[in-house]
Amino acid sequence: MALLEVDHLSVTYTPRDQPANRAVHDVSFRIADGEFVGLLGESGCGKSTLGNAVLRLLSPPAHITGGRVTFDGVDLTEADEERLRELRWVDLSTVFQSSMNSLNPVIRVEAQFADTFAAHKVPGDVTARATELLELVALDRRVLRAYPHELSGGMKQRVALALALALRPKLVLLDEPTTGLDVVVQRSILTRLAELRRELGFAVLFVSHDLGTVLEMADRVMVMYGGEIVEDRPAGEVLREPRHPYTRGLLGSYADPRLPEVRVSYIPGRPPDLSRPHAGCLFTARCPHAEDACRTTHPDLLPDRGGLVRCLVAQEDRLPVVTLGTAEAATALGSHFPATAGLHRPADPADAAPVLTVERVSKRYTSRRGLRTSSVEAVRDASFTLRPGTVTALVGQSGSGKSTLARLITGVERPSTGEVRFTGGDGPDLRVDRLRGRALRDYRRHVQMIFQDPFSALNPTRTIAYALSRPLANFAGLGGVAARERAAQLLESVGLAPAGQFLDKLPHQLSGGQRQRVVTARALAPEPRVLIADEPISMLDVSIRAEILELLGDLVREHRLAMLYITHDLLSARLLADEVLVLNQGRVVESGPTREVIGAARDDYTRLLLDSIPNPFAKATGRQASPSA
Amino acid sequence: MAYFLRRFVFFLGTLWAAVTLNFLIPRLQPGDPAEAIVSRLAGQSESVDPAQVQAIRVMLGTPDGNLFDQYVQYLGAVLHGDFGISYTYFPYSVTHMIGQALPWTVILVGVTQIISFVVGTLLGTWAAYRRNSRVDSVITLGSTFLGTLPFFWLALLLVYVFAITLHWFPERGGYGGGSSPGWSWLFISDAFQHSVLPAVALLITGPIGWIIGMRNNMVQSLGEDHTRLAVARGLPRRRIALTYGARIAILPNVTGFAIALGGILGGTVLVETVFNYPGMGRLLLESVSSRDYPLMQAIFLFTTIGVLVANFLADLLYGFLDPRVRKVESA
Amino acid sequence: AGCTGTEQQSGPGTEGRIAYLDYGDFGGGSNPQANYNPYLDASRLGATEYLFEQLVAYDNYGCQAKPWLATEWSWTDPQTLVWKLRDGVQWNDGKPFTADDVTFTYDLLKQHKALDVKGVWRYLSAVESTDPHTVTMRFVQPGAAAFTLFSEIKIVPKHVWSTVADPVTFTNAEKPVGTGPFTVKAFNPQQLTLGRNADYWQADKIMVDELRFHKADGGGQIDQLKLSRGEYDTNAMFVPDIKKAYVDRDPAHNKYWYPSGGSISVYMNLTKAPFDDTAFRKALLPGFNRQEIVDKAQLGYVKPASQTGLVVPGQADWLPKDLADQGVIGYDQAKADADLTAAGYPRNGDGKRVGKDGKPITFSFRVPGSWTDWVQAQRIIVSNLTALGFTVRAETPTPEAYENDRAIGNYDMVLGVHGGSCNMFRNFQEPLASDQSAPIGKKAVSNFVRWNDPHTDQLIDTLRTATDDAAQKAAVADLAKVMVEQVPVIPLWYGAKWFQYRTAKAVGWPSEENAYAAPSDNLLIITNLKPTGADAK
Amino acid sequence: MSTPAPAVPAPGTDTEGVQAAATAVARTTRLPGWFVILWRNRKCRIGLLMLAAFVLLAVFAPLLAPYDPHEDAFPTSLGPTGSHWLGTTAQGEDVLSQLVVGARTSMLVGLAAGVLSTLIGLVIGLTAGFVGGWVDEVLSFLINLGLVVPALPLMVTLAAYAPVRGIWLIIVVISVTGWAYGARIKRSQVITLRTRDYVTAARFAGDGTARIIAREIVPNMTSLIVVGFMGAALAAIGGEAGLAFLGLGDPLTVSWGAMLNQASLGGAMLTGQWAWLIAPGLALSLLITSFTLINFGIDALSNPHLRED
Ligand SMILES: Nc1ncnc2c1ncn2[C@@H]1O[C@H](COP(=O)(O)OP(=O)(O)OP(=O)(O)O)[C@@H](O)[C@H]1O
Ligand SMILES: Nc1ncnc2c1ncn2[C@@H]1O[C@H](COP(=O)(O)OP(=O)(O)OP(=O)(O)O)[C@@H](O)[C@H]1O
Ligand SMILES: [Mg+2]
Ligand SMILES: [Mg+2]
Repeated sequence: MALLEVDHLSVTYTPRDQPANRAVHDVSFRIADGEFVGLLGESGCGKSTLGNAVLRLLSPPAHITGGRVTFDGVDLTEADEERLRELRWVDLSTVFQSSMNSLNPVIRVEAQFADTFAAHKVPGDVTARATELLELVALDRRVLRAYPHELSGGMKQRVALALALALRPKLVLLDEPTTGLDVVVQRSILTRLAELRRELGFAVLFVSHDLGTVLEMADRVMVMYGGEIVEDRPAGEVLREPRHPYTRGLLGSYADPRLPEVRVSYIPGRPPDLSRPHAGCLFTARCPHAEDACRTTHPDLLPDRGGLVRCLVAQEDRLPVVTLGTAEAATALGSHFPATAGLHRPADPADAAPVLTVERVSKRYTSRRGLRTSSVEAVRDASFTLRPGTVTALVGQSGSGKSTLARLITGVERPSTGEVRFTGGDGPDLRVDRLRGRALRDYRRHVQMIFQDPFSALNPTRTIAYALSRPLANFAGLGGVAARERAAQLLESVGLAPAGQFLDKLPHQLSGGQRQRVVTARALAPEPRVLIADEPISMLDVSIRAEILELLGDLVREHRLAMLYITHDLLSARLLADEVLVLNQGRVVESGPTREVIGAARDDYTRLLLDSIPNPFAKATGRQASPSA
Repeated sequence: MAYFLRRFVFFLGTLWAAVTLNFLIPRLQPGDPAEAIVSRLAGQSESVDPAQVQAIRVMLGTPDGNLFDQYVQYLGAVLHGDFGISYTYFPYSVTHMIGQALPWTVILVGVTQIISFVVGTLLGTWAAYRRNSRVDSVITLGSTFLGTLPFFWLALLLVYVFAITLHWFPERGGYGGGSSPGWSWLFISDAFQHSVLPAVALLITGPIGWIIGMRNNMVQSLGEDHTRLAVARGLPRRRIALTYGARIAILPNVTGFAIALGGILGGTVLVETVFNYPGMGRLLLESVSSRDYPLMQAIFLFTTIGVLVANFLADLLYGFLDPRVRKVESA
Repeated sequence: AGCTGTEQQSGPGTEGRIAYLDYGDFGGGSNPQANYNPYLDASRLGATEYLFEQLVAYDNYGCQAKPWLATEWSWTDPQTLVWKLRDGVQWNDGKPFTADDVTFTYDLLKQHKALDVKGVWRYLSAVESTDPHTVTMRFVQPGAAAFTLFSEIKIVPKHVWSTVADPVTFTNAEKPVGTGPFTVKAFNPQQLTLGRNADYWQADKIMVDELRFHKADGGGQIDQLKLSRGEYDTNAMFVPDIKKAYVDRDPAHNKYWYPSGGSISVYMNLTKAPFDDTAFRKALLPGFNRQEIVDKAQLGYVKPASQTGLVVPGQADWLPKDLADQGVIGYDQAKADADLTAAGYPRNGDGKRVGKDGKPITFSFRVPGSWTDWVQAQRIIVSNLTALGFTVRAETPTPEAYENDRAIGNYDMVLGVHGGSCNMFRNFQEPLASDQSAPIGKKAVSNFVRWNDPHTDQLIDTLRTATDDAAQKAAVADLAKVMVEQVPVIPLWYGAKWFQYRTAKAVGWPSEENAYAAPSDNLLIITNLKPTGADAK
Repeated sequence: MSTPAPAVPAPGTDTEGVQAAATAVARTTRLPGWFVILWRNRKCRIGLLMLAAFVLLAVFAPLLAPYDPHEDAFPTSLGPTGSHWLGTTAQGEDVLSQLVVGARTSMLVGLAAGVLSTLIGLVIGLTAGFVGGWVDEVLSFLINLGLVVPALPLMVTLAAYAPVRGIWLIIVVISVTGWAYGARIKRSQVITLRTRDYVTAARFAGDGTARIIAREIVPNMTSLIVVGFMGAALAAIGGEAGLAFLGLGDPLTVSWGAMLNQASLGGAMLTGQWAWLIAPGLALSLLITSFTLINFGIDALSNPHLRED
């Protein structure tokens, strides 16, 4: 008997004002003791919903409309609250996708550990155990004394992760636990996770958009599309020969950023609208191999070459064969899809005059508790410029001060020392660090920001249409129907279609990736001169990532936008950015053209970053990833 | 340290402004103390003897100088803690009168406020935790219904039923006519019996605000992600309700409570009037209606200081309870 | 209240006396403090009425002076009065009461203006004792008019008060020494207990061992309930529907008597048109439905007032001879209507009454908003006036604002109280004497209507100086005529003196049938009370 | 490189049907969204109906009242009878008529003063908390002053000097003396809200402070505001009665508070006229209870998560 057995599970959202949405449909799978299962899928395809259903944490209007979840012999769909409570965390723990918000804001981190131990009557010294757990996720023990709001996004995620492992559960459900983490930390954590898993033998269901990591870590990979599992097979097999066209599309969107030539493709089209009945295969509309039968017959998930696949064409073995595991894999795979994101570059942007100059900026946070004060130097003496038509990537460890820098540039906070000058306006240069009131507002007509945490960047009481209409009304003078149409266009452009379906939704009715795209759309609405994008694609699947990157790239080139692109994802930096800045502990340790920095890093820290990038293809083919091309 | 200094200066500024208002407002009221006293003595259907007004004016000592001189004098006196002699209780000093009334109010109102707050918060928590259940309805509706019964009406009913009809409790006053105030056991038990009905009246009407406030805030905080994670972590229901829901929801109520506590120095006019309770509220009402400036001013000063200090503490406490508002300063 | 632990059985007291009687409020504000200084009217406790005595005890109903500490008195001339003091009176500390105490008392008031609440030194020039039982008072002017004032000054013991540093702030809280029938037995702010003074000079008349006064509650409702349940032997408060609420509960014992107090009158601002026109005012007289006010607004407790300013029937023998219905004017709207038209104030086409200038007459009518019975009366008055074609704005300011505006003459029409006392001079001087008036904008002492008439002033002066009865009666009758003919104010009803009593324990309370004293004449009443059943013997 | 949306259906083509269904019920019924949300909650619905009944009662009071409330030609102190369902007062007025007409005043005072003081408190509290800096210092100073200013004599003074007395004066007096508490509470709440990302985001969207407060912050504080409003309304209705008690009211208008006051002054308890005594108190309680019932629906307004059950 497997540890977790999910049988024909269906989950439907039945909101009052919108049509019912079959977010999870007839899903069946099993996870054995100690197994590491990856779950891939398009943003909004139902991964988090599935996870919540397994944990019995669905809240209205979501309902399990069919099927069963059996964990360790206990039927979770039937179990009463008390039974569940005993199981939870001891046997079954999780990291939410919104893990940045999942810590109690008014109690210290340590107390949240203490809570957990106490709830399950775990004896022993809380501090010692918590410290140990934090070390596991590469956090200093000082974090124990901190309140959640004093931590950076990535730090909060790590705390959540540490918390999930606190009771050594049998199954951990990780819903994008590392979106906010840089590759180095991510890697060390995942390595540690793997070690622990070997030691303790717990099973993991790992939801992530980080294809590289999933493929490298997972024993088995499940791919979801439109609320269904479309493919389920061992990771190695997936790499060698993905059988579902959607899986192939996903793999085509991935590449190793260290390679000299990086090309990715994406799957054009939009996911199916699950509120409507569909005949046939859900992927048909976007499938390059679709046949007539696909349009009428709904395929079943059937055994196929050592795994399971839900594709008529594959099941009848009419799929073209591709050989994976080579550097050309992406190209090969991508060739089946019409759109490829090659991201060409204009000649040389370096000579354009900067629109924004950051000069010797430092930022120190002082927090007071009673009479004691403590301070953190989040940014130290950073200098750089942003130029029109150029993307500058800002990479660096979690907590290295990236978001802080973004806040300084946009005037949300003021630097302790140093200057930020905006020279892109029509008038004279602006000292951003001195702006207030009206001037600041005018400045933001030109400078927009995509927030790191899409869960807190959208007002829970306001519809998407409202969020998008504000910049349109304020900066473009659009109102009423015109604004709504433009908002719909913006949503379409970030891959949220049909837009009408999203406009009247509230943030909590969206998946993480969907929210992230709304936040992006909002930042693009005023057609800014400078765009600060703080991890804008961390919650998106690779395909949509590629698409959004292309959108951003086009904007930069065509509208001569200057962009500061904050990311942990070096692949996207490689694809999008002209220059790279590497931040370490608040200091810019390396900067230069993307190719140079990634190709020939001088700084130790940069090299460490590059070394940490997973290369599943290499594993599949037995080749070692090469740090340099 | 600079922060505290600033707050303190701010506190003093407010205090000064309040003290000034306390001086001005009574004097802006029409009517003069001597006339007020005489017409109170004469009652409604008798004419007033001007000679009596004259004599009382002499007795109280007409305030000398113009308003400004009086103000300067008043400030000086306040600084020295000298509040003068009460007009209504001549020749007893204001300090004496307040000293007598204050303990009654502080004990009765203080205790019931604290109980109301605790009970209200707990019930509100419970109602929110069982949102939309029968418990919720019973608590919320029941408390509203009881809590919004007009106070003096409710108090009269209580007196009628429990004191006049059933004779379970004395009908009014802080203690019996036959006992002599002091620290004797007899007196304390007597005082306790006398406080039961006013306390019950206060407790019936007291918790509603806290209940509704708590419930609403907590329903909100229970909807947040961290509560969901707490559920996932298998924390006991009670623990979630308390540390996750209530701990956050209680924050706005804390301010309210501090202010309410600060306000008790001024007493509750209605309770004390209906129950003839010998506290500050009744004294205040009396001083206002008889233009007893010295007494009025002193009571206001006490109330002002009470509220301001409570406010100040609430600020500090809030910062302690809600780490999110702790000021983060750029250095 | 069965919780005080010190309660005595309500059985008979010693020697056939009543063990105790429960009285109502005892003054001193809501949180009374021990204060037995008889001159601090504002803050003293009710006990002082029973602790100290005066030369004469006035029956304020029949306006009779009863010998008390003085046995007789005589005017040797209009400016000299000689008192004979009672023999055998003792202070309750055993010291004898002498003429020295009397002169000391009056001198005390002379020295301390703050204590002279009756203003007796406006009239007095000296008080001397010629022997231990004789006191002579000299006046700066004929003193008869002030008799009620100076004869009722509480006499205090010289041997105690002469040692007091500041009599103005002296509370006399420890064992107050007086000549009265009772002494302070116990006090706390809730209850004041007086014990019988066994050595009282007429101790044989005091048939009560103990008086217990109970602090009243703020609203009065609880006291009303307690009264209706028979928990007070006497009280003096307003009770709505007294018959149903009190008398009917125990018709054999529960009684009330509400003698009339001062007149409550319409005050018109006589400096303004049309109120400055006598014909106008006179025409108004039958326009008010006094009976309805009495029935509705005053619950029938009082009587319609006589236009003379005198209280009838109590003061009926002061009335001028040829007066119909003792000067009480009935409601006759038609007559008022006709009279007004005749006086030059016809109605216009809309039925509005117009002034001499041809414009409709509009004015405001104010009463203090918190005096609910007056507000009720206001409603009736306004409807009476509206029926006559006037446009009247009913306004209800706060009592303070009302008093202030009235004093400075900033009003059109208001209600006011005057008269009703045993001092005829004061009854007329206060509302009508020109020396009590002031120009508009200045505070008038008590002549708020600003009646300024030499003839009236002269009559009032006669009243002040006349020591013989006939001259006084003549002056009062003339003043009553002024009231009827020139209508300076329009009395509507008499204020009531509330008085409830119970005959379960004691009998001999003043009443309509046995009106030997007004309800407030404490000394007269306490010496008249007998245990119930004692009559029968 | 092609445009990234080859397969994107334009809004309104093949998704027409979905669109129609997806638009909120609110949109098709043309009712404001908040109302629909409130209406869905059963308890809230009952509360809304009760409130509506009270409002109708108030609006049509002159038509519904059997007699003129001041008509005092009836026998005094009657118990409930056929022609006077709730009896008569000590002055011989019909209690039922007073109750019906009194609904007007009490509702007006409660709602108007509640709204006014909530509004003042909201504007000042939110501005102080949100804007911070010296604005906060100044406004906090005002708030603190408002908290400590002695309300009772201020009322006396205001009432005494007001050129016109009447219901609006009472409303103003109650609002002016009662806003500070709410302001204080709202200020501290907004301090925790103002640092949320979505507020910063709204700034980026170019919204001004006023709009951010009104549209981003206020919706998240609905329950706090509603509770504040309920408290203020309750205090206002009680305050009106209290003012009548102190002689500062307008004795010429009929209100529940004044009725209560008169009933207790008029010895309703003494003469056993329970109907006179209980009716206004009960009516008052029911009015406020209707607010509480509505409050059950308010939760869903400020917390969308709760809209679904
Ligand atoms: N409000 C604050 N008070 C105190 N310290 C803060 C505050 N905000 C950020 N910090 C600290 O500043 C440092 C940099 O934080 P920042 O959010 O800029 O990191 P980051 O590079 O964006 O990290 P991540 O990739 O995890 O989002 C961290 O150590 C963090 O703890
Ligand atoms: N409360 C809700 N009401 C209605 N629809 C909802 C609600 N919550 C989520 N959905 C919809 O359900 C679908 C699945 O959401 P889910 O959060 O499971 O996606 P996901 O696969 O986790 O996506 P992501 O990778 O972006 O987080 C989405 O289309 C989303 O819009
Ligand atoms: Mg998700
Ligand atoms: Mg960050």
